[in-house]
Amino acid sequence: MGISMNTMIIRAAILSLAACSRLLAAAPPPPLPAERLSVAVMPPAGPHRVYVLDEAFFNEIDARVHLFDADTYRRLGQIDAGFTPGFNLSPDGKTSVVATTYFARGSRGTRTDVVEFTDNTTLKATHEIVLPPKRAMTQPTYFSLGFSADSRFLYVAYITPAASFGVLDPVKYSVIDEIDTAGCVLVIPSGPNRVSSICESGALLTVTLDAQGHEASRAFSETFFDPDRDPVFAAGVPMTNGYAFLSFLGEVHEVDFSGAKPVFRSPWSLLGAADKSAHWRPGGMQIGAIHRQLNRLYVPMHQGGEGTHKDGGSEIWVFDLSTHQRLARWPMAAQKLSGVLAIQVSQDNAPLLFAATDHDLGVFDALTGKLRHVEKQMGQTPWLILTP
Amino acid sequence: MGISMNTMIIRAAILSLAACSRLLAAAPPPPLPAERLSVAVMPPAGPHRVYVLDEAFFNEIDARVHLFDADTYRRLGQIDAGFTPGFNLSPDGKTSVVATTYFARGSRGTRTDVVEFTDNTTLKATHEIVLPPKRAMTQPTYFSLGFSADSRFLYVAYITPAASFGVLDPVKYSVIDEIDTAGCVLVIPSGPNRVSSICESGALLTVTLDAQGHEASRAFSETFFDPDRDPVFAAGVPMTNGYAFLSFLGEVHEVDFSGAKPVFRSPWSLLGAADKSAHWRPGGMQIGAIHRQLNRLYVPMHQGGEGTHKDGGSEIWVFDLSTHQRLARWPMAAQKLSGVLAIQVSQDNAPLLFAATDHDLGVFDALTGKLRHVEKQMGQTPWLILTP
Amino acid sequence: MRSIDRLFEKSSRALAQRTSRRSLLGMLGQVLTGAALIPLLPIDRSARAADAPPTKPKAAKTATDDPQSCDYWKYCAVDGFLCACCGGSSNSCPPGTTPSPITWIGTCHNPGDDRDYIVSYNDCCGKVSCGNCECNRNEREKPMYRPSRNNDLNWCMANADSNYHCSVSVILGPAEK
Amino acid sequence: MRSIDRLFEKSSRALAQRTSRRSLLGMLGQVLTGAALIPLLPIDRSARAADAPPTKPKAAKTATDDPQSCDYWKYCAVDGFLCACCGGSSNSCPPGTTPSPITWIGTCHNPGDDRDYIVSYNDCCGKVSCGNCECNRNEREKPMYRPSRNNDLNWCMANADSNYHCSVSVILGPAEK
Repeated sequence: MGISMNTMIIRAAILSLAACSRLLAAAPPPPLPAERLSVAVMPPAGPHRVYVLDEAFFNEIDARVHLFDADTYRRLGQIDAGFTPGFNLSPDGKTSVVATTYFARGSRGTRTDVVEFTDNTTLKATHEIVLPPKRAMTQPTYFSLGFSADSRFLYVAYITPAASFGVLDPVKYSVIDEIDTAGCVLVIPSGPNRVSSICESGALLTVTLDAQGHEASRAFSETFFDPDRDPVFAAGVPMTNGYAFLSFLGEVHEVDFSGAKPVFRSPWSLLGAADKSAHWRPGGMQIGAIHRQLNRLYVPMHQGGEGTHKDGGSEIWVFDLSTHQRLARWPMAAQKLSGVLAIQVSQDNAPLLFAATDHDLGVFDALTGKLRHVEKQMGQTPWLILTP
Repeated sequence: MGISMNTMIIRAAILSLAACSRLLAAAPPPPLPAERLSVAVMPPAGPHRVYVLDEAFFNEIDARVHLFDADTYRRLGQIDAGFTPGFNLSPDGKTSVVATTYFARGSRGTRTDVVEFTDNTTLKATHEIVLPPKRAMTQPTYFSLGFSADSRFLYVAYITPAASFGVLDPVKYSVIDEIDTAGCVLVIPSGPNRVSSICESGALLTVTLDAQGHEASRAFSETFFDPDRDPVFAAGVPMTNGYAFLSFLGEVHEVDFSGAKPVFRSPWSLLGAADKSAHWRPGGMQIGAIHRQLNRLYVPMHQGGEGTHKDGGSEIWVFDLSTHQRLARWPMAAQKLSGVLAIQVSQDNAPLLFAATDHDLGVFDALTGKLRHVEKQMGQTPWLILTP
Repeated sequence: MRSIDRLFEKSSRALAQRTSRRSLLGMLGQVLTGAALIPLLPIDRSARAADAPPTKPKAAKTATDDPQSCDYWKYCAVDGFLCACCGGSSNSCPPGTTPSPITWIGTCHNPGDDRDYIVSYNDCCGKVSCGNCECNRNEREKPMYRPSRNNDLNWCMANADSNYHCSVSVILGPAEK
Repeated sequence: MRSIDRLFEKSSRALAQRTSRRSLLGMLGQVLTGAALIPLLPIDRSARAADAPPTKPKAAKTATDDPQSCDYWKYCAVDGFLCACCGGSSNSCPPGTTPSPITWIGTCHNPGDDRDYIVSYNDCCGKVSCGNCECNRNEREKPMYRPSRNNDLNWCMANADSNYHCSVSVILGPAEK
């Protein structure tokens, strides 16, 4: 049938020849020219390109990352992500890394944990590193896997439920070592050779690596939050020199990771007295975003009680990180958007704010809160948004 | 952390001991007893159990079969089905077979085509047969794979696009042979050792196998329909001793496969003159169902022109196969159901009619057309319904 | 690690079960009465709902006795698909799936008898997402650094076939008042 | 088989391209004019829609010039996801995917110049379903036993990575009147 099919094509081509020559005589309008089948080329990366991870919870072996251009409102392409993936970008933004798991028979059979590297200029998978079957299978955050500041090492979180992490070589594409974290979880890279993990006690464990990527030393910090009274979301918000950890009750714990040991700034609250009595809280999956140059924090906020920490934000609140003053509240209902589950902001001088709801992606002017665009059905469950 | 977790559980258990003993003294109402975690047992198979294949087109590597009990309106369980699967039941109804494809990296990497056997009394996958990477990747019909009448052989359709089929041994779980079909497609099993395929010309090729499952002889039938003027749907409707093939324009071609050669009854039309001028047509994915004892044919019908043969039925029409009279037409709008894409009927004396729409499954009394139940979100794209 | 988990988990569950059997032997009749009474207390429950403290609007409002509803009291920290909608029940996995030997723990309030219960949430594993009756409740749920109280982790992680299908909630016993 | 397909397919496509280049050289200006005119003919198109034979209600009603719309005239037998909504265009695959070397063929009517065109539908392969802009049109589409006119087959079947991602529609040339 391959033949019959191709006969068709040839016949078509010959007909078109005939048709064209007749038309050359008969004059306008001439037929549309034949087209060439090609593969689209990625446009140059800009500050308004976002990577939206669709965890596809209802078809969980089929997670994917959608690349979206918030200037043209076009989808640029897709990176497949398998089952309960971790996702991150290289410091230079040129490479996407997906940590995921495949089963030889879809949901059954031999399990393969792997980190896959994709060239963001071609969206082709270029390399992979096969892991021991220990990868942390959980909601995606920045801390599922991440590069060292100099891109020399790549770290991936393991939970079996014993907690540890893998040190990978993203140049030789090999596994260097596994380092036990004494029950502390996730990987928070800092500097060229430090990895911190969050402990059940509310402290941080920081492991320092030697030049080969093996453990050189480790140190526990004091506890910087109370996991019983007011736990912080495990998903930290990247800021200059570190991460801000928001608590269920709206306390902001800024941690400076630029030194050998994490330094904890004195916590402050997102909430005034009136906000507290109205039961405002942060909530969602990706619960904050910071524009480093403007030094502004964006948080999806909702009204609710204990147990509502995954509820989407009915409003986005904007704070000045230096003064801790709230600069704005942007209600989502006014924009006909449901609760905001994930939030991100571009780092350029004309910053855009990205807010993912159940399925859609809202694009806002991050300075004014003006809604620019709503991309419908951005994903089945879009739970993590990254920008270069 | 495993420890801390288990400490929890033990503490809980001890507390419950204490609590219970206190309550023994303090009297009613006593606390609810502790529960035991178990695995549910499948109820005995009845005539109203249906197997609904969700092709999951939007997450196509994650197709699955939902087992649904149309008496209790409960889901009974799930059989995973991979990518563009074929699906069928053994003649005794005890075994489900899925023909599917897996890739080592989700959508990439080593391709494995396989037939998986599931015990319908446990819903556990029990065996598999790995195939050459030639499986027909297409919409599911009865003719993607099927057993010989005596269950001695299992046949699976190949398209690469060269057409052939595999002869499998469902007892030894091995591949016996591959048989070229000269461009004719799909597998229509008949008797203990015959397989027919549909040819581009409108004829059937019937291959007869020897006792070992290798080709003994082959014969082409005359053409029984005109693929240019009025093609038949490739999905035949099972009837006593054969299949009824409906054409795009509503002709019914009944083919008797009980003898060595297929016998073609004289075609008849679903449409009267008025129906024709009103452009009524059959359409959908699974375009008919026959109750063998009642000798009744159920067809989803819609109004439309050329190119609408996959449009769902706005009505279900019921025909007497012996008189060719239309017995009833059941409008779906009245039931607030969208176009019917797949249809099936149970074979018992209190028959139920099953009609799948975009996502939902309607359950009707097959004698009166009375709507019994609508199972919402039966699947993402439920395109094939089987009954034992 | 995994074998230890299984050992601990089995023994603790066995303990809980002995408890339940004893109470059952002691007062089967009363348990049945109690159970039979629960459906007869809608006013009682709605009243309690009205009185609910403002910091817990969900807990009371959503408490019901339907195992196929996310509002079922026992599901107060389930984040996933309800096995009761997938061929299982509130405490049994669907046919063909395998329960996770490891688990997370919650405390839920039963408005029927006004008691708090310790429940064990287990995932059922080895088939792709059930996709039916998604339920996302997080009462007393804690982030991943406190795994025994976390429902984001795939608790099928230690199963041979570690794909997540659905979640159950199993009563271990009443919580200390 | 596959290599033969590729050979035939390439040569025929090359032929079509020579054709088009020639006509382009001959009347580039007019082509541009013609193209520019198309958007200025809504009345013309709607009129044609009214005149459409009752057996083809869809063909005219749905014809538009938006490559991200299923109603785009070139998509008259697409059953799948539009690559133009997935990072590609009406005739280019999204970055990182691979076009299928084998194809199915359709004939679509372009209301812009009132011509029928032979188009080649190719699938783009090697990533999971795009899932965006699902389009299901079947004008002149035929069942699987006529594969060269069938859109149910996964035309990525012969690709190394044969997972279906999305579909494109490529003009081969005008059809015989």
